[in-house]
Amino acid sequence: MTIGVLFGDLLKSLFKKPSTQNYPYSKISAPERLRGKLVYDPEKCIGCMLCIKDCPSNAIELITVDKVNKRFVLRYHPDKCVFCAQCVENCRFKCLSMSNSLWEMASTSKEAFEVYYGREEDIAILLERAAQPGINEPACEE
Amino acid sequence: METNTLLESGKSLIEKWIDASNMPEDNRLDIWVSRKNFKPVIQEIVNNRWGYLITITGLDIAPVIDSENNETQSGQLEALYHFTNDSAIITVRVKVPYSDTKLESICDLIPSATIYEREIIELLGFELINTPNTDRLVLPDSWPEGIYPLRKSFTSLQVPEILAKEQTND
Amino acid sequence: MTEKPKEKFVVPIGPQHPALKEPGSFLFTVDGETVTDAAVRLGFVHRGIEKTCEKRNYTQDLYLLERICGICSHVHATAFVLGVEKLAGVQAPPRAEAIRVLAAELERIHSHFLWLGVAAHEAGFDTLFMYAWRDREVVMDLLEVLSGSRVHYSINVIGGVKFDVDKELSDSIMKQMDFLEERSKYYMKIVTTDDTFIGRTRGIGTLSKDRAEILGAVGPTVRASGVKRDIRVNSPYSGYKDYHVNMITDETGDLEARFIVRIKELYESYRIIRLVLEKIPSGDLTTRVKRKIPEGEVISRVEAPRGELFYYIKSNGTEMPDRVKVRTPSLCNWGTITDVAVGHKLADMPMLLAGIDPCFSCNDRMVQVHSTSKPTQLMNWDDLRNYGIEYYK
Amino acid sequence: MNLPLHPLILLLIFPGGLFLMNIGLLYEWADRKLVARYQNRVGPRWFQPLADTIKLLAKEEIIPYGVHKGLFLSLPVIALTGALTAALYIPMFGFQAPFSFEGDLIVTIYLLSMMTLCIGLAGANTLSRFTIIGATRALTQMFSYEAPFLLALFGPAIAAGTWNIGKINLYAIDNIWMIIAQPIGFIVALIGLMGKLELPPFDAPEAETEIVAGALTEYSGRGLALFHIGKNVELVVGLTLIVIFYLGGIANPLEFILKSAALLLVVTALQSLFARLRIDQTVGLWWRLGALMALLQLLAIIFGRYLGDLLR
Repeated sequence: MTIGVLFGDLLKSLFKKPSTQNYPYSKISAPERLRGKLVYDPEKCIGCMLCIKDCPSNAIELITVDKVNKRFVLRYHPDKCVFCAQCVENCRFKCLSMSNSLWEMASTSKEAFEVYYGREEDIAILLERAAQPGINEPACEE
Repeated sequence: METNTLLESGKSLIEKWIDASNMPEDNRLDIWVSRKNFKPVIQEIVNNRWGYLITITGLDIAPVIDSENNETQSGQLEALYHFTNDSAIITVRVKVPYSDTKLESICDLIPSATIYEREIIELLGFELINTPNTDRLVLPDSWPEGIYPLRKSFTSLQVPEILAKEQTND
Repeated sequence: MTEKPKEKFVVPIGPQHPALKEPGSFLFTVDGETVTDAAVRLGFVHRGIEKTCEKRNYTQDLYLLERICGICSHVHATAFVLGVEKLAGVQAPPRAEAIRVLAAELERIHSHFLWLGVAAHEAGFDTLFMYAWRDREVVMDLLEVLSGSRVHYSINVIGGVKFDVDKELSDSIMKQMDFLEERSKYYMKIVTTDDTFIGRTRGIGTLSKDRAEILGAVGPTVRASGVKRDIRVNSPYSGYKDYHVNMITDETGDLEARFIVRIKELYESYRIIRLVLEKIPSGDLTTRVKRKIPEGEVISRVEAPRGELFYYIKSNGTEMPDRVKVRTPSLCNWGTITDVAVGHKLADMPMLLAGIDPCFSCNDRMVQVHSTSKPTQLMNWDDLRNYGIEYYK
Repeated sequence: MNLPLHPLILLLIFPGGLFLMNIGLLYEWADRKLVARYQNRVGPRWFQPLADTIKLLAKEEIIPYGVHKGLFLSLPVIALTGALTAALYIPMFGFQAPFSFEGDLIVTIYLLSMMTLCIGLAGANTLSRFTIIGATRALTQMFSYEAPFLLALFGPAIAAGTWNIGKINLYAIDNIWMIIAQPIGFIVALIGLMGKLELPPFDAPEAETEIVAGALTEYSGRGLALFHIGKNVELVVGLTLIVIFYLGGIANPLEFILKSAALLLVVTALQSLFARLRIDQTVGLWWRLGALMALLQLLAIIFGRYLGDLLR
């Protein structure tokens, strides 16, 4: 009868440091390729929309501010994103990448899940527009 | 054994019932049979222990409607019984029209086929005669009768249907 | 004396039960401790994936299908990609094929370690469970370094792979394989010699070779019964044409045999990974594939950690498939449970369920009806908190 | 050592009652921590059992449909009382037992069984299938380990020639450790204690992968907390009993701590070393092996004593 085959390991474990990662208190560095939050570089973008076409979860929208001068704002929804990196693969101008440091994205507010990427003045224009709803809407007939 | 000899041996078993056949890939043989010959074909394959049933795929061939809203071809369902032996795959294909989707169950020959049969009954609306169990397998219990989600015509459930169903449940 | 017909005593395991971390319902009719009847009800996590596929393009489907299962995500993607490539008439570059094999084998190691842990937990052997999962972290970390994610590797794209293996990574994989091989040998010793564990596995749930063949079971479940069914050997696909795989079988067909087969498959995986890393050809990672896939039908089969995974893809010449049919290995192994359950003790049932390595998210792929009778409410944290306070006032 | 305290204080605060419960929580922590370390995990912090208990006590107690309400509420109390009362006859922490009389060993063992009986009744009381199976298993297990456990404790008692735990303690302090004289008895008693407390590998009555939490599935809030405290107290009492009987008795509190901690180390190692036994395997093990061994041991002791008397 053989019982307790595990005994050797058991004793070893007793004197070994636990292998549990003490996560929120001590962080280990993420590998280089880790697919975290999407990062967008507006300088390089030409607005080909290839990234949007293949996004499996409709997590990115490209809003054109000025097509001629190539000014775009990328609205990114991290809550919808599945982190597949297909958009990064599709982008021929390397203006999209996935961060390996921004990956702790839990939040108690909804605002954190709508990210605007682009030149600051473009975003300002966009948000201003959004802040004044119904300017052109005709009033309800009595 | 070579894939080709396997396919040949499989084909020779059911030679007399074949309506049409096709070899889309080196290791695949598609065989169309009529509805009345379908059961004997399966019987022959099972009796000779030619491989095992991988699964049953159900296809919906939507009705073709021309510009004047006339049906030039009525809607059909197709059931594909995939059998495999080593690397060879024989697919037995049967077509049935929307109006009469009856097909004989093969659960008496292959007991494990019941899961696949229930799936095509629920999702495509096949009617399998003598299938041992027709309880809901994948769809929710409150799913309305007569709506088959894998048919091309299905896009989403209409609100009244759900409401009606939920009221009867209450 | 006439005996009254006994009332049935049915023990439900699932849909919510600590033995199964995923929803599936099993009804075991018991007489004392002995099971007299078993029934299965699936479909609790049916998500409508097959239907959804018809409304998305091939690239989007790839990621959708990868999410059928969190454990064997790579094989799902591989099966789909191989099918689409066959339809499009392209062949991924050899280096890409080798990387697919590498990822598939790493995933198999991860899956088998996971299973070893779960099965040990079902047997009440929590120490083995913890050790197995600790060692599984090693291979998950390797996959994270390779692909950037621990679960959904997203290595495949249509026409190739995204990520390359460099020298440094190759060395670290080699090193970790040695470590894991040593650990696997140790676990092999435990499951084959520890008497308390053998008491729970030997002679339990024996599936005869004949019965296994008829039921159409697949994967390690059926290989433990001595049936030679392994797609990697029977019908080599992708890189497996270049890297030969040895078929692992066992004769007894009980739970112990399934442990042995799976651990021996781990040895085989280590060997294949070493071989791939030694002989990996150089070259491109992707070939170009047109967005519109030519009309046709294709069957693509790959060997998932749990057995044969079957994809049927029908294309209608557009950017979106006409029909995608998925048959996952767990589905055809259910039959074996209801077949062998009768006559065993209730205590053996979780082990028996774990024995086929069931994966519910694989089984139920396809609908959730949104209830419209009650308005959907969106609550933020404060609302929820206030709601809770109001409720318990 | 005798404590110059009022009997009521002895009963309610120290060494019985409150103090015992806290020591029980400490033991539970040590047990969980050690198992975690054996499994290469971190394990809970020292206040975790206390926090769990406070949480459970503060929570709403749900009384399921179809139970006998009085029984449902009183069973946890009876179980805890049984365990606490058992401690009164034992020289806990090296102090003299608050109460003692000739034959209190029998009473103690009886009181220790109250817990299992209560769990069995609690399981049978509710309508849930898991609790009923859990209750059946708990009672089946009780019938299998109780006899060997009893026989294993009788060994030292016969050697000491008394049924009084206090006197056995004194005898054990003076004489050679009985683990050397009666090794089989020690093993049977230790494993019997694990069976009694439903610790792995004898946790079939509450095997979570089969029957959720066994007989206690329907308990929540206060009832569950009381059962938990009861079990912890029983762990302390049981370990003390084995230390007294087999590890050379307890002369002072330090000895108590050292010896029971060492015993706990062994118990936790046994817990993490084995796969859970099926209930039929448990019963088979106890009756085929445990009872037989204990009986042989007992016969040997009786024969030895008789021989000793004869030679004298």
